[in-house]
Amino acid sequence: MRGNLLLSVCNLNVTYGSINAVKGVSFDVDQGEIVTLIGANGAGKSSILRTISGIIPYQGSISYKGNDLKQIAADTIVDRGIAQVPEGRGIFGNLTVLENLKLATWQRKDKNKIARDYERVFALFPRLRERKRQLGGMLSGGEQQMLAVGRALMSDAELLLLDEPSMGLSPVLVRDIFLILVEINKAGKTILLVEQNANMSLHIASRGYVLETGKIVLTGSGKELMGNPRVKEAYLGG
Amino acid sequence: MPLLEIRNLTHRFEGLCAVSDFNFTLASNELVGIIGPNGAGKTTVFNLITGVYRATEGSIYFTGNELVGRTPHQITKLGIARTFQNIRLFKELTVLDNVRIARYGQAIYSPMEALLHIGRYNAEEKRITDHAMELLSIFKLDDAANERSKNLPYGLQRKLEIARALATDPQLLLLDEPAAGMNPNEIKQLMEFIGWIRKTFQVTIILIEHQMRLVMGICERLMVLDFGATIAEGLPAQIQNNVKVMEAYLGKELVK
Amino acid sequence: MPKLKAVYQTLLNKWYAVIAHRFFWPFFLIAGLLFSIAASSFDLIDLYVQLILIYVGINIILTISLNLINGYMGEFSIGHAGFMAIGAYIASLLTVNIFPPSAINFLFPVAVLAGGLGAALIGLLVAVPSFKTRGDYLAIVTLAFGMIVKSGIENIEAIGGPRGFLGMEKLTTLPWVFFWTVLSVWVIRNLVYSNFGRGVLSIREDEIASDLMSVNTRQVKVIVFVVSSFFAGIAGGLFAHALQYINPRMFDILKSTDILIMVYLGGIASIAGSIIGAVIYTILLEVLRPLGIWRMVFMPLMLVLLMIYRPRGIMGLREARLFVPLRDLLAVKFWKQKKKEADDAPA
Amino acid sequence: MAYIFQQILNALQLGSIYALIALGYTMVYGILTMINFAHGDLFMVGAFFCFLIAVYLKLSFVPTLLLSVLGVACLGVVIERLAYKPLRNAPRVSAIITALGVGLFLENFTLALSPYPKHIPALIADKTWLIGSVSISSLQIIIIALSLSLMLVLDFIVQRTKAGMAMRAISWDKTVVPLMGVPVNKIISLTFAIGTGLGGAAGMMYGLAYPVIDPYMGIMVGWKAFISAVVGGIGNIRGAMIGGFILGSVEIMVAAFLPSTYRDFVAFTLLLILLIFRPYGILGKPNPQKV
Repeated sequence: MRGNLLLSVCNLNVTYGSINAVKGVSFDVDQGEIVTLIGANGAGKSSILRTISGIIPYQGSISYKGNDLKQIAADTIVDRGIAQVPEGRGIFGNLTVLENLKLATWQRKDKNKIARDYERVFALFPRLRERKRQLGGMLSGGEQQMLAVGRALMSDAELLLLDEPSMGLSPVLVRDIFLILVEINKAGKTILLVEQNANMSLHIASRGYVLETGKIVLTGSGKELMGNPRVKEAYLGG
Repeated sequence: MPLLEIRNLTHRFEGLCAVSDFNFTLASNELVGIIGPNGAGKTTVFNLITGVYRATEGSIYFTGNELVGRTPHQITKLGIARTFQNIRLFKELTVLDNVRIARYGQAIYSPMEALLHIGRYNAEEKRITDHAMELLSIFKLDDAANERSKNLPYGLQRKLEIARALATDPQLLLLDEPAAGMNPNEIKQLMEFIGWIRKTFQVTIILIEHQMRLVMGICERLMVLDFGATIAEGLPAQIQNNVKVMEAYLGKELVK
Repeated sequence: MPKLKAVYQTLLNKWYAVIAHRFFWPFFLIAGLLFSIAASSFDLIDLYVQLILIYVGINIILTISLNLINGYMGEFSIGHAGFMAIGAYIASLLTVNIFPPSAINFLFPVAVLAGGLGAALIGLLVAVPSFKTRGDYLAIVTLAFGMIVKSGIENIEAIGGPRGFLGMEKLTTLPWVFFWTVLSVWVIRNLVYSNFGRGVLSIREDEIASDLMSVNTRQVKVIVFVVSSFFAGIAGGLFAHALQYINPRMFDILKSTDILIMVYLGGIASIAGSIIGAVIYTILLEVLRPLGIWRMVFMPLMLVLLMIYRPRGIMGLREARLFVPLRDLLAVKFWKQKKKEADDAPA
Repeated sequence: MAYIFQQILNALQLGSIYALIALGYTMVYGILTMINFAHGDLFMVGAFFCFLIAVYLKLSFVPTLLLSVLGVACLGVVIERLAYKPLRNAPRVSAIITALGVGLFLENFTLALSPYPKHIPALIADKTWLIGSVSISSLQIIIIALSLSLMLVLDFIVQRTKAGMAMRAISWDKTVVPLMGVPVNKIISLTFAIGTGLGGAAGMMYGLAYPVIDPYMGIMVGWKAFISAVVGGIGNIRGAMIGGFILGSVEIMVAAFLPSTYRDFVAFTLLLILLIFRPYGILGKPNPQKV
């Protein structure tokens, strides 16, 4: 039983110079799902997220809630309801934690709801409240990842794109972040998660796609993929 | 005499202790891993050994020579080479030139001979180029010799970086997270590759990694760093069952 | 159509073969030298054209020497005219006040050389700050250096101060310019294709990695600054004896800007690019002279357009095969041959 | 003693003009890490706008100032859109060379239109007060006060406003900024408008203080202001102010006690020495190289 279609990517192609990074990828995300794209380094995962956020050019079509995103500028895509947590977190090290969060509310006008969202983010990540006057650059890797997720929540998007949230974090922190992602999902956000850490992401995902050298080679529910021998061999360490 | 001996090594950045009281002895032909969570000071140790940073306290002896106070190129010439966590090739230069640059310390001719292309220039250049091509062909990179290194695929760039390090004729090779960005399958291949390098080039290797799978598989001995201090050392099997290490990796609450 | 393509391919291959043998280099040089001697002694070409050719040569020397710092080493020096000024004043002082007038023709190369050496010595001083700073800060050091040289000269009355210095004979002739230009191109090309030259390139790409790969970065920087300022000084000496009058304003920031433009127009890290840049810029300035002041309005516009459509200049980071030593050009081919011979040899 | 006070006042006047131009350099550099070498020439254009407005429209001081600043700001934005924006992802030097080209273009275009130096009419009734034996003119007060207040406003904009926050974010990593919903191009245009507008204001101040203006006046002043920005620590607003005042004081003091031809020589030598000992400027911090 599938829910409402939220995001639909159709026959996506991305090229950098002569390199074809994404070759005819199609997938979709339904409202309320956690969908994961897994694959090795250079498989084209990050490129896909960047096209959705409108920061790199592509061929093919991406539609969100039935509207084509092609002609829409990157900074207004956020307003439509898609927020991205970029690879490497993308924290502004020269802004305070509070400013980092505030920046994400750039397009928003609803003052009361913004105030409530700050509280929600701080409730989710008490560490951020403690450090809200500190510069982003002074945070540890785990705190930065929390801030990056918190920031995406501040833009009040319905769909969160996460680019390798586990990168460079110790196992305990990875587990914390993934638990929080589940919590956020339960609170109503749809999540598209790109990961190398297939173990964790397939665990929480309702569906997954496996990317290899720019193509989708496998798809299925999180459980199915975890049981798939090919996935086991390549991503879960045999 | 040990190949490398580090005594009471301490390094502070603006008051922050990145490495504190680090002691380490390495014999020839060992393969030792340094592991630890992010920000534990592993790369700093490499930077101190290779002279990128100057240690605040302590000393490093390599084949009897004190390294603290020497510049990176002097240390490289003594026989230590390294790779980088995030690949640092000379991107716009050809694969061949990347390797030939690493022979800088081995070439013997004067600036004047270089300016006029006279004297020892020709013979030395031939020697350098032949050596570089030889090395590239061992790594099966010789067909790409004229390619700009930025155009190589990721895996080959990692390989080239190791070839470039070996071109300096090291006795000691420092590998900084060679498995970064690799999937389990590729890591398996990398493990074989490292073993092969060790045999073929007769080098001693120190390896930084936080992929347990890799270090447990090939290292003979492990050091575990956390917050700049050594919290454990020993055989891989011992480390695996060490409570302190579990804590550092998995968090205190989880272990208890 | 395919036939035409095949013909083109054979012609191209022939041309590569010709370049590979390089037997015509000496002919080319001798012919050039003979032509320049003949042109200047028998007035084969117009004096005005001769003067332009002289400027072309001087600008090639300036461009190629600045390219060593800005293109090959990837620094940004904006004080090149300062070195030129030092060479110009030293050489002029020697020919006007020191050397006996009777022997001036023979001693002229010595004067130019002395100017170059003087500039090289100062270049050594500028190399020192480059050990510590990079990028924009080093740019400022060179900028300040250029301004210090200019205002320094303005304050030395003995060499004319702001009024300038004159009395030089017209000793810069076409053959001399040809000689010095060829020498500078040859020497800098040699440097680039040597161990030290590869060190220079690696500093541009990644200085820390370069040091860790055993490159003595300080040594390399000193060589680069000394060689570069040496040739700027040579160009200064030639310039002074072509114009027969110099003043400090000739070597101000606008002159340095001119040289910068030639470097980036032709393309960074390229011998061929430097030559192309200097030739195009110098000749275009002359051709557009009838436009008067509007010439200086159009030239910068063209530069901006070039940068937008070709940010690395005409030949940026590429080299004409002509200037690449055979060993580098054919390294892979030589290697394969050698390997094959080794394989074929009876065990 | 009075002489020294008089010179200090002169130093403040010159220093505040350098500081205003240096602020423009630092703004653009701090946010885009691009050296806008055309900035000195925009300063010159500011002086010429002031001349045009004062002579042909016969406006008084305040409207002249506003119009000149607005005019230069618009020009700055247009230049950014046409010449610099296409090069945002190109090698940094290409942008620098483009800026040099734009500067040359502005100089020579102005020269082509106006071959002779121009004289700016006095827009302010020239009152002079005597305090002891130190004389202060109304113009001096206006220049110093205006510069200081513009600097404070700028500091406020960058540190306290939402747009300033976006500017700082762009300076850290401009690839992530659009993901926050921030329109990067608009913010960059705003940065250019403010930076070049300050240059325009400085041009007008300079033109009032030293009334003969010519198309090449921006070159030397521009480079000097750039050096001030670097001495203060480029990218740092307070540093630019400090650097401007240091350079102004050094120049005035040298001119006061040595033959005036030594001014540039001593000033640059001192700056060079300072840079050798503090390579990243007074308030600048070296970028720690990550290995």
